[in-house]
Amino acid sequence: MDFEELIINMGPQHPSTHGVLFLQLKLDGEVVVDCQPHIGYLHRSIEKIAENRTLVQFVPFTDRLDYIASMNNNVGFCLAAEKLLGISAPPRAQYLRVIVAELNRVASHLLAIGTFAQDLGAYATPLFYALRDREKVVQIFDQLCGQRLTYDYVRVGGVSGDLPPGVDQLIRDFIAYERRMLAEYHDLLTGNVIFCARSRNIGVLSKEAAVNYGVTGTNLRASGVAWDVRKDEPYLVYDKFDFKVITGQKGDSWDRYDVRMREIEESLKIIEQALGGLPEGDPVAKVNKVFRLTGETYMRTENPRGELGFYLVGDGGPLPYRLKIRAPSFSNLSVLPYLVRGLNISDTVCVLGSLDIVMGEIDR
Amino acid sequence: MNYPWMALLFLVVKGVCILAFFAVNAMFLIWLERKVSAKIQNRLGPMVTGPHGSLQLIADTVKLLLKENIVPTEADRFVWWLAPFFVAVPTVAAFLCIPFSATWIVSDLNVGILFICSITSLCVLGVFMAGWGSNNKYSLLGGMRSAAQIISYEVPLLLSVLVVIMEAGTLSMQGIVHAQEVGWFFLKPNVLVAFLIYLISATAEVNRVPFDIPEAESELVSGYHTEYSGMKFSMFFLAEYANLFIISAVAATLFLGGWLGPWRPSAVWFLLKVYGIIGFLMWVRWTLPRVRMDQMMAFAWKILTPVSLINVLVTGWLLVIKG
Amino acid sequence: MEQTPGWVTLGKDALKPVVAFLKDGPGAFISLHCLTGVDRKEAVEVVYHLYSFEHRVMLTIKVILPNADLTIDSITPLWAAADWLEREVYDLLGVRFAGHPDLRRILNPDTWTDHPLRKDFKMAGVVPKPVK
Amino acid sequence: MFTKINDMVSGFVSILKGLAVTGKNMFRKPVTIQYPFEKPAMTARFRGLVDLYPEKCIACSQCVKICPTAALALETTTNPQTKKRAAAVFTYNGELCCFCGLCQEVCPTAAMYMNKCYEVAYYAHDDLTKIDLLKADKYAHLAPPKVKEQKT
Repeated sequence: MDFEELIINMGPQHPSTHGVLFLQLKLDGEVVVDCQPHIGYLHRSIEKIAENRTLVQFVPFTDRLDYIASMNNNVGFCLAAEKLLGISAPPRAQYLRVIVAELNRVASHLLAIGTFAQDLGAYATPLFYALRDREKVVQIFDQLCGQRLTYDYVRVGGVSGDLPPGVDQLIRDFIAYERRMLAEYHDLLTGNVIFCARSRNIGVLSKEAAVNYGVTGTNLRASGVAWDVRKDEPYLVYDKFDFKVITGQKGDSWDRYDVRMREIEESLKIIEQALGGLPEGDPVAKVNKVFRLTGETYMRTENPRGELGFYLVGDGGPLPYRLKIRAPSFSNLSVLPYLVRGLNISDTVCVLGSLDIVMGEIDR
Repeated sequence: MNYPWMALLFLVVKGVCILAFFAVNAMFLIWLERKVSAKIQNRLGPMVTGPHGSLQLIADTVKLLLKENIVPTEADRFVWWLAPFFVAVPTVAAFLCIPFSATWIVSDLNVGILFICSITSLCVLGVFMAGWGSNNKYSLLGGMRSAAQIISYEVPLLLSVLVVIMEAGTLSMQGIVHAQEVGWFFLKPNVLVAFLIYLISATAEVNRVPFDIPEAESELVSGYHTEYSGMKFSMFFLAEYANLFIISAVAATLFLGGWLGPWRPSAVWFLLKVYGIIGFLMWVRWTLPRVRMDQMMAFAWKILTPVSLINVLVTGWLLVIKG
Repeated sequence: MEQTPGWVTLGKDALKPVVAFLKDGPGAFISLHCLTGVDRKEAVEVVYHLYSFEHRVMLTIKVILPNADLTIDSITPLWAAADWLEREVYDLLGVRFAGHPDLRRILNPDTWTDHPLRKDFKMAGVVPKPVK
Repeated sequence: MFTKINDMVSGFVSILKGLAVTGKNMFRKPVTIQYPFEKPAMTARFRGLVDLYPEKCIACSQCVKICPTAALALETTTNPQTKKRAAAVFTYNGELCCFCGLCQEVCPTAAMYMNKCYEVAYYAHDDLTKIDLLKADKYAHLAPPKVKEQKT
């Protein structure tokens, strides 16, 4: 008998490739022999665009990198710019940035959990619950900056607007609400026998491999490396808050899910503390300032998906000479072929979902 | 009076009734599923066409009927065209032996339950034909998964049905219902176990979550019916919901006393039980994730089959003791 | 903790042995955090950001490649993370990494011929005027 | 999947727990609305289409300079008597706009603002790419959205 490997083209249009990812799977029966990701379907050359925009003009483009966590991108870019310019935002703006970044982390993790469950075949229900809860965050952002997805809220040297009246109460309500809802997620997914059977011991990423592949963020922590930029290289005012760095034990898909679940709780804690200690002052930054960029800097921040780095080079003019965006999903995705070799199609989808990638950031 | 003529006329009327029920029931179930899922997910569901979207099913049907029938160029035409019929026809045929009430049954075969079990198993042939004929890798994987799944779950399914047959001492559907006049079967512990096994394996048999592996949207796009559109797709769709009705109806008849109830009309009792089971299966569908292929096979062969074998043994032993 | 303010410039032949030492030596720079390139018109800088979890230090290494010879040793054998990052630098800046197992374009289509992040790349379409 | 009896039992219980969660949610109020018939109120800071009070505009072209996507184009005329500049042609390309709100922030006279229109639909491509900001009724055909009252 003659056996032949089956090559299956998963994507760019496929229900569970999280955007326009194209995976070329070589199958032996249903077992993946080789996996070749092809990326670039969403390439907009944002790094080139950055060379033709001033810092203020570029902030809206950072929204379009990791569109699930726009606030974190805003914060990361503005911090990189401020580091290069040697300025810092007023304290109130720093606190507001922490609040919005953590709120967006909660929203992003919720969506990651929802889509992961969807990839495991839980028909849309966890995803809808996640979207329902994320909607509350989105509505807070809508009041805060007037948009629901591409916020453009954080500015170089501050933020675009102060907290409108009533919004701090909305955030407090959300924290209380989300804590109640997390218990439901735990009941629905965390202990569920099918969910565990599908995700435990699937796609185990060892500590060494995770570091070697440049995996960062929740995926790295799930592998057992207690590394969080917020804790270990604090930026903004993260050193003033009390929170834990969550780690997993094995680095399997379930651990990656679990780390996200527990990080939501930590983020809620941070938001609560930041709201409590919000200093007075004017956080709003003028937008029509012209900055001269000289020298170069590298700034990384902890995004929901991993470490987002901006390598900003100036040549004395108002435009960046070069901007490299070190996208966390890019490195996180590059580990996929290593993880899925030997698993079957269902597990491939599970591993991909647990890595939580966003194509807007990978392709840039 | 020409009796053979009358008999033929009756047969035609019954056939038309069954076909009408087949279609209307499937449409109702689709609407119900959409509403149940919406409720569970804190959504509204279909609301626009008719009160609470109750006419949505008609709009959907018209849409499906008017859709273009796209045939993939590389498809195995003959197999591809035949597949939907292989799925739909056995499903309609299975309705023949379902007792809606003491008198409402098209044909009370004396091997009724055997007939239903065997004719619904034919569906797998259609599913595999669809998977093969589409000449699509996703469909092929879906078809192969389906074949493996249905064949393995047939065993615990039949073994759990066997328990009821032993208790009732008959294969006729009406006979089984009458045997429950003294007490519904699921009240007996051994039959309760059989009931659970039946529900699990029947869910697998009709490819519903958590055993919807052949369709597995997040993996195989749509599985075996990826390439189907229009009327052909709707035949798969109708058959899916008709199958759901059949397994629930069989469960209601075998374990929950069929049309038996405290007062008349008995068909209402039957439908109440059936839609209750369907509602429960929908609830399960919108809650649980999907199991993996190998896990599912292991579950069938390592857990369900041994347990149902032991159950059959225990039932036989109990019957011998009772004499 | 402050990240390193400056950088180290290495010759292109020295790069691979030096980073291999940095990785396995007492510095324990086990993480290749970022790998990128900057087009300096007459030359291309390849920039490596190495990180040591043990010492909490980020080290920036630069290798300056003249336009005439844009080749450098690949460090993919040392870090799997370098695989895609080197492909990206090749795709966007045209630097060739000798010894890379699979040096293909990663973001642009395979049929693309130019390297978009080079300063002499001709852009089509709308480019707003920079602020004076 | 199941190795021991107590695994089986706890697995069964976990499934029941999940069913309880979805069952509970079945009786919650839906969070969605029947969109085209029922519309959400826009927040006070909502950034819809770019709009202009022509009488306030001093044609300083700051908005044109700051726009990251070059969606605005302004041609000015100078009044020979008063030496005041005024906008002669002011077009807005709704297709390029990324709704970042920089133009309204940069405007010194608050002439430029973003209205609350979010249902942007045009029959002709040019209608969207060449919106004349100086015309008073430029968005007349778009439904005016509701605006949420700001709590004080």
